[in-house]
Amino acid sequence: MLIKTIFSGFGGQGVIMMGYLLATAGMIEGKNVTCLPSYGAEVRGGTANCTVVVSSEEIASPVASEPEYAVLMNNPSLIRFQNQVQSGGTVFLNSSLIEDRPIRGDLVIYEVPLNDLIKQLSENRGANVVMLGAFIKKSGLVTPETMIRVLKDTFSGKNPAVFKSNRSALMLGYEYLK
Amino acid sequence: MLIKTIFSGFGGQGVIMMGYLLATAGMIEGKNVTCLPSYGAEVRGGTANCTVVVSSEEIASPVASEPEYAVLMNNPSLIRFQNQVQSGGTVFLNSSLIEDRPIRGDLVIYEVPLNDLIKQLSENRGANVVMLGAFIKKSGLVTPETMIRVLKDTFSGKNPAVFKSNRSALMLGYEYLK
Amino acid sequence: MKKVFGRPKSLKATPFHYCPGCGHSIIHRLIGEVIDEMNLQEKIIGVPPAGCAVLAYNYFDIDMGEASHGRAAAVATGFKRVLPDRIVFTYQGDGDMAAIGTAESIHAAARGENITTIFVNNGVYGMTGGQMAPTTILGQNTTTSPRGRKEKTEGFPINLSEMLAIARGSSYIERTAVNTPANILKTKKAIAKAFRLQMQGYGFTLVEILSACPTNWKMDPVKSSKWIDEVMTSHFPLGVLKDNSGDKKDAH
Amino acid sequence: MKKVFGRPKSLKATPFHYCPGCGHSIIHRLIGEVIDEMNLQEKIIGVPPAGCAVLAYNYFDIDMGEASHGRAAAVATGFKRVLPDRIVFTYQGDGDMAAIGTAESIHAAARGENITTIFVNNGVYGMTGGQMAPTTILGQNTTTSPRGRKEKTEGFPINLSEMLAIARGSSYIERTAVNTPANILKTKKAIAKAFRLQMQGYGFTLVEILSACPTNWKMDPVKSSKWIDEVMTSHFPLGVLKDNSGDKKDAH
Amino acid sequence: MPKVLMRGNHVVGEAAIRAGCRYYFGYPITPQNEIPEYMSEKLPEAEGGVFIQAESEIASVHMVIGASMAGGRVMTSSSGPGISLKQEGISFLCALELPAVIVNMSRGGPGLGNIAPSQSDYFQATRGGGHGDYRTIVFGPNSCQELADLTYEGFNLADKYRTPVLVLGDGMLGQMMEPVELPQEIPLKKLPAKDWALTGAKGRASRFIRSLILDPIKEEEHNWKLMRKYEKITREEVRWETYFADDAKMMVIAFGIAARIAKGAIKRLREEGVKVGLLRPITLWPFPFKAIKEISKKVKHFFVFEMNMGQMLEDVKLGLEGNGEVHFYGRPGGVILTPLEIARVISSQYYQKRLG
Amino acid sequence: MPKVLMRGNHVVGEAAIRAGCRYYFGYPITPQNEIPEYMSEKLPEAEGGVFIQAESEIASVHMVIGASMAGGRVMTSSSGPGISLKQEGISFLCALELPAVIVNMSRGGPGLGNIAPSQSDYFQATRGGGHGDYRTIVFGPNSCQELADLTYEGFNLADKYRTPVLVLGDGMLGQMMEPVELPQEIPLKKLPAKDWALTGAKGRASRFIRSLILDPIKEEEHNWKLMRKYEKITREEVRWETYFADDAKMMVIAFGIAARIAKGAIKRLREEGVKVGLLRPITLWPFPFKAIKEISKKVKHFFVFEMNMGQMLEDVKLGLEGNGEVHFYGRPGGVILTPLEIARVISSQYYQKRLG
Amino acid sequence: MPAGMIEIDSELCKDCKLCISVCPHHLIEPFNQLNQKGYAPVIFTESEHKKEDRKCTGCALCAMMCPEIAIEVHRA
Amino acid sequence: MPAGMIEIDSELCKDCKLCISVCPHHLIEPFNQLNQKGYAPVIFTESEHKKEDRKCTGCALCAMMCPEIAIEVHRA
Ligand SMILES: Cc1ncc(C[n+]2csc(CCOP(=O)(O)OP(=O)(O)O)c2C)c(N)n1
Ligand SMILES: Cc1ncc(C[n+]2csc(CCOP(=O)(O)OP(=O)(O)O)c2C)c(N)n1
Ligand code: SF4
Ligand code: SF4
Ligand code: SF4
Ligand code: SF4
Repeated sequence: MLIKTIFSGFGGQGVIMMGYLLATAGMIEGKNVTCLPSYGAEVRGGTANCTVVVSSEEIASPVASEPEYAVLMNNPSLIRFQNQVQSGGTVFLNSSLIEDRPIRGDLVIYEVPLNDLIKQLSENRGANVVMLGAFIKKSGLVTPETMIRVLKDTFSGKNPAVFKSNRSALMLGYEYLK
Repeated sequence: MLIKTIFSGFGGQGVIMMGYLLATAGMIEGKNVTCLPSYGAEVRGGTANCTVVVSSEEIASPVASEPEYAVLMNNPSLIRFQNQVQSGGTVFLNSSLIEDRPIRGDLVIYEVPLNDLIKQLSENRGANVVMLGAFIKKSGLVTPETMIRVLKDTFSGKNPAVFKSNRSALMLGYEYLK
Repeated sequence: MKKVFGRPKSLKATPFHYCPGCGHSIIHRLIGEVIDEMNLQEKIIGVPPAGCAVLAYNYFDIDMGEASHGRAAAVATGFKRVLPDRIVFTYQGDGDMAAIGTAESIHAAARGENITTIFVNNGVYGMTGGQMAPTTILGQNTTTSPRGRKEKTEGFPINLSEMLAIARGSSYIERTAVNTPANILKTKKAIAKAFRLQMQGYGFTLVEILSACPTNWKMDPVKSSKWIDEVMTSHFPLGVLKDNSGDKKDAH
Repeated sequence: MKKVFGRPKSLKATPFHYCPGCGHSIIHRLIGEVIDEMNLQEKIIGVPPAGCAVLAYNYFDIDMGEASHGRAAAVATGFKRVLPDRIVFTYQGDGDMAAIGTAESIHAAARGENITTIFVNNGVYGMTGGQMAPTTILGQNTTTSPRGRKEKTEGFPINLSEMLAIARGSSYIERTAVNTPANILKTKKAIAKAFRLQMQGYGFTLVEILSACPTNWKMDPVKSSKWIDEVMTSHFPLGVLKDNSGDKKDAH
Repeated sequence: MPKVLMRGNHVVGEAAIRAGCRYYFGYPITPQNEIPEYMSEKLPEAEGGVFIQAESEIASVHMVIGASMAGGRVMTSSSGPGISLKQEGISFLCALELPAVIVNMSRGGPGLGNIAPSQSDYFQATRGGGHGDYRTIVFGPNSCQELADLTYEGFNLADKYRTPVLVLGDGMLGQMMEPVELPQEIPLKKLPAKDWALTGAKGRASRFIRSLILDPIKEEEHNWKLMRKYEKITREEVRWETYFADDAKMMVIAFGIAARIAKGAIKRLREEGVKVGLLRPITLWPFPFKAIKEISKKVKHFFVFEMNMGQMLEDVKLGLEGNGEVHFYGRPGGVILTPLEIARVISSQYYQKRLG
Repeated sequence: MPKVLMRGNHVVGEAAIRAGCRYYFGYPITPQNEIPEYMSEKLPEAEGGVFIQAESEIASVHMVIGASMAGGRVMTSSSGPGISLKQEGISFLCALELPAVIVNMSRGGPGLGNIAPSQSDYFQATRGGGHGDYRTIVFGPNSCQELADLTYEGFNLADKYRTPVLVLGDGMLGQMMEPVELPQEIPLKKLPAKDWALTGAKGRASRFIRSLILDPIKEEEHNWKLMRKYEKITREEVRWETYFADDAKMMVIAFGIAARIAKGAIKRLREEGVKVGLLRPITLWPFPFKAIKEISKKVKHFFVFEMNMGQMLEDVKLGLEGNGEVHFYGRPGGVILTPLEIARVISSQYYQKRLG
Repeated sequence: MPAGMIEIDSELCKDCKLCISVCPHHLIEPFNQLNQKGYAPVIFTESEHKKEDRKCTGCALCAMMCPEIAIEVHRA
Repeated sequence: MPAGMIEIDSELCKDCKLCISVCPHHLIEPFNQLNQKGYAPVIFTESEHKKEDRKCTGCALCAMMCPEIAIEVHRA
């Protein structure tokens, strides 16, 4: 098993964090993982993206030329990555920001209206974690329990409330997609 | 035929000029020549020296490890080079400044009291050219005619008088050694 | 109605890649306007730096030759000595100019090299992601002064323009800003003056421009503009630092 | 009778390789005297340059670590940061300090690096055979300004110490000379003061010393000493350029 | 030790600190900025730790020289152009026999190039881009774990041999995150004593460290001394790994990130029965010439894959001494191939040579 | 043209001026100071000539970049440490495809070393000490006459290929005087036009010269373009000479001043009937691999003599591909051997191998 | 005071709001529709107004401040 | 004024004559015998004088000026 996922969006949308959380969860579940954020000039003015590979074996390349999954947070990301996803792959769209839809017919598409969803959260933020919840639900790459543990390790150092709101965000996304 | 000569003395004694003049004369007479001045830190505070090779064939190395001739203008030069001269080689000593004599018995030695000799010149200088005169007389490496031509080419640009006094100096040395 | 403000013709149509509110964009436009107004498009050569403005040749519709990081003044010297009747300018960030390029900057000024430097001081290394610059002020947080710059550990910021003013070969040095319309106008005048003095053979000219980097300052552009007024100018006071041209008033 | 003047014990017995009348020799002795008098031999580290003084470790009986040409201030920074309670000084010529080492010098001062620089200004590149230095004065002949230095072609000389005085991290900068007994005494006091301020943690200190290079000036030593007074000091005026220690008078 | 998910550049920083490195001098350049950033965050928290963002790469490498002479464990890092600027300093480090660790997270070149991963600084690293006869130990890690282990080990080797050690990574290694088991922290007290360091001549004769040796005969002796050291390193410190080498009919030789991608390709190919193996030099200098020679007794077909125009290729050829055929495939400029593409290129060679 | 007796460094300067070089930027360092000194004397007398003693080697090489972009024939020179400092700039010159001539009168190293002649910058010169995949044409002259001819030719090749040309001399060549026939002066008007130069966008579209190519695919294309140029140079510009090669049973391979000394040795040996010959690479890059390969069909015993610890040796081995035995004899650090000593070493090898 | 008007190129605008901060008459406002690059360009509130009703003087302060040269200013 | 005297190490002296130029009593003079290095060291004219006859004050100006540390100064 070797699964590649690409997360992509604007600089501020937290896509690197999504990658980090997924890769950490994979690591905790005993898998091989790599997480490769885009960097440098690539970032400025364009999309930021982050590639996560989760695998039961050694990972040759952290680059996802043909990812199984794409999590796309804005329109430019859709334009850039829709043709790279593997045939039969799955695309998660932030439908609050992305109006277009992939032109290819061979993809599974999940739409997640993040802007609407985060209104249900106390702080009106955490769209990336909501999306991550939706993603792990459908990809099954890691369990929600592991992800909650990762959220706890990552966020409760600062402030337990931050962890809690992230957990709520995760579960919101997890439960949104049926 | 391949003849190596080393000129050595204090910085101000004009040894590089002696080498340059000899090499140029050799060149004019159609021989292969090289002239290698000592340089850089070697010069400061110590002796300056200059190696001339005159040869009928291509010259492999401009360095004179075992010169046939040594023209020594001061005591440190004698100390440094007396053991390098080839067995049977010839040493020209500025006897006005050098009190010691080579300890080796296999060298031909010519003593030239430069300080005394230059008193015979109008300007009291040009000791190096005096020595050069003595040197070409005994080495026979180039003819005095060629050397006079070289002196002319080298010095008359500036001032014809300079050439003339150099010619006198050359001939003084040339005639001093019988 | 008449168009009274638009894109200068010495700028290409390419949109800038700079971040929202970035001072580089404003400064590019000002240089473009001056080139247009002084009719220099066919006789000016620009030397862009390594820094956020590394792609400046994508915007300026003039001849431009890249310098490696910090060496713009040396590259410009090469240009100017071959083409003494062209106008040659460097465009440099504070890291480029006042850190790695310190020696080249100071010696171009000392030589009185007849070139103009546009010195964009935004107090950080923009291109590489907001590290400390030689001009980062005390207390300022950057990615390599995460506890705020302190004199004991990170040392003091450097006022390079003041040093360059001491160099006998520099003829005109002014510090301006592009945070308000009034300052922007002054900046434009200063650039024009520097080019003019170069044409007249005055030697080294420089305009240091305090410029916002909202991204790495982690402030929005409007707040960044205020910060320049309220904080940055007290460390880097605006004004003419040197003027050998005899027309001090003319600057603005 | 009592010996009242002799070789300082922090100098080895090795005779200097410097040319007759060279200022380096005098400056070496003065540093040695100060080390003796302040009892620093066991806690001082020197950084010699590439320059005529490259062999300084043959003379000083203290720990010394070589720097490549121009980088003494950086090397000294490395030393000082590892050994903050030792006294660290660089010994640099004008080419080393003010040409290739400009950036390192300026930034050590800007950082307020707690080191001392002995800056030997002899207006030429001694070691390499008398080429033009950044401090060669206008009109002066050197092997690379054979027609005399002219501002139009070779550019102006540079007053680096004045620039360093602007750096906020420098605490004490004085220019002296070693051409007369009185100036020699002042130089010694200045060196002692710089070391003392370093021990007190004042940051960057520097003594610029006008020093004869009879060989490359093509003057005899006595004439060279006069030339320093008559010509060189009018371009490089002697005196304290900066003193943050609050005891200005104490310098002399 | 539990694993942590860390970015390669951070791994370098953390491994250095655990190895007792307390002095870092550097200058920003992408794609290695996270190293100075990490050090600026962590070093001031470590006992005696000093971080300086120098005014340039040249200043940083010379600060390294000073700190190393003073006896500190010290590091600098950069990429491409910045490493070029350090070449004079590296030549000095070698001549002065000073330990230090230098990291190059290399990028696309020549010139300003780009910030994508590339392997085109191999010549510079292994031949020494500076002047004079010298060598530096060069590690070519291919994972974040190796970045940790080799950086850490680098400090030990540097001290052991009094010579600089270069870690040659690339933009991808520096940026990617992987689970890493961090090495044990060395207490400062346990660091090897340096009886040659310059610390002020207290209770001992004064001493100096210099590389100026005016007399050619003495300079020659110094050079031979260095040479003997390099020969010792060549005998004792060569590292490489093989993968499916036993029955291979064709061997891929690749280092760093390229080797890792090639490994993926080989795994695929093995599944298809293609008998191809991998030799991965871990020390790029000293290069595993002997291992290659050994293999060339059995295998005659070699495939070299580099993310450059063919640099390690020369070492492979030197190792083979004509004893085998080498096919080269290179992608310069920061292009990263996929295991699939590499697999295609290998198998086409494999079948052309009628090995399958 | 009558011959003149000139010092190698002056020969370089004069040949450059005759080749139309009007811009020199440099920084003093022994043993090449006579080059800047000569240029400071002569350039201001030549039409449009500019001499600048820059503040550093780095500034000089970047002034070269500017002047070259502006279309000038331009030169810089230095030695060892100074050449190390120019490596970033040389990488840029290659990436930007700019012509220039760079002279290295090399000295003993590494570090400050000494000012005696040495050949230990061979790797740096031929592999490129800077970052990225690039090559420079490298000449290895062995006499003042060749210094003149190759410096002169260097400007032409630099312009022809838009690439920097390195002249790798040494302290002895720079300092020694020999009779030289100087090349013909090229009138400035006859210099090749440069339709790519940046001169102000008058009467044409504006243009720019840059090496930043962020897209790896485009950077790769640029690299392949450079590679094609390097391959063309490799095909068309290799130069070497042989000496007593026809019936040789053993071939010496040496370059520059070492080759010259070896020649002297060979002459002696030939007189004694020892059948030894010489192959002297004149271009060190491109290296005469083919010539060596050709010779290795007949001769199986090779002797490499370098004034370093064995650098060109690698190229010789690459050329031989195992096809012959190589004996190396090196003297690093600035030691100059005599023809006699070399003759002894060669003949001992010769008889050990039972060739005589 | 001559009447003026501005045109904002919404594809160039990066929503930095510097123009808003300098317009003496507050005639520029944020708007929440994204452009191709993902920014929400600001709008000129008087673009539909009749000439007589405009408060815009064409002073060009906004344009002078705009980093993106997204504003063209027209004046009678 | 206490009587002084100096000793000049003739092997160290490089004949720069700086000491001569500063001695207020002109007690140092050139001499034409070369030392090992080829320099003609200067001499102290009062070295043979009796203590009472010396004009040397031991002021050490000469030594202070001497680059070679060739002069040792003694004072009563
Ligand atoms: C030799 C070298 N060192 C470092 C870099 C990386 N680098 C590129 S731009 C830059 C600094 C940018 O800061 P600044 O000059 O202030 O310009 P800004 O981006 O802020 O406009 C650095 C360090 C480089 N390209 N080359
Ligand atoms: C990188 C480098 N460039 C150049 C040199 C050659 N070099 C040695 S010392 C020196 C300058 C000496 O002049 P200065 O610093 O004024 O000291 P001085 O010899 O006059 O005391 C130069 C250029 C070098 N050693 N290294
Ligand atoms: S990082 Fe800063 S300087 Fe660079 S484009 Fe963005 S705002 Fe401008
Ligand atoms: S060359 Fe000048 S600085 Fe150097 S030792 Fe001689 S006099 Fe002193
Ligand atoms: S001590 Fe004073 S008086 Fe005596 S010789 Fe020296 S300078 Fe003259
Ligand atoms: S000052 Fe010293 S070196 Fe100079 S002449 Fe006097 S004793 Fe000799």
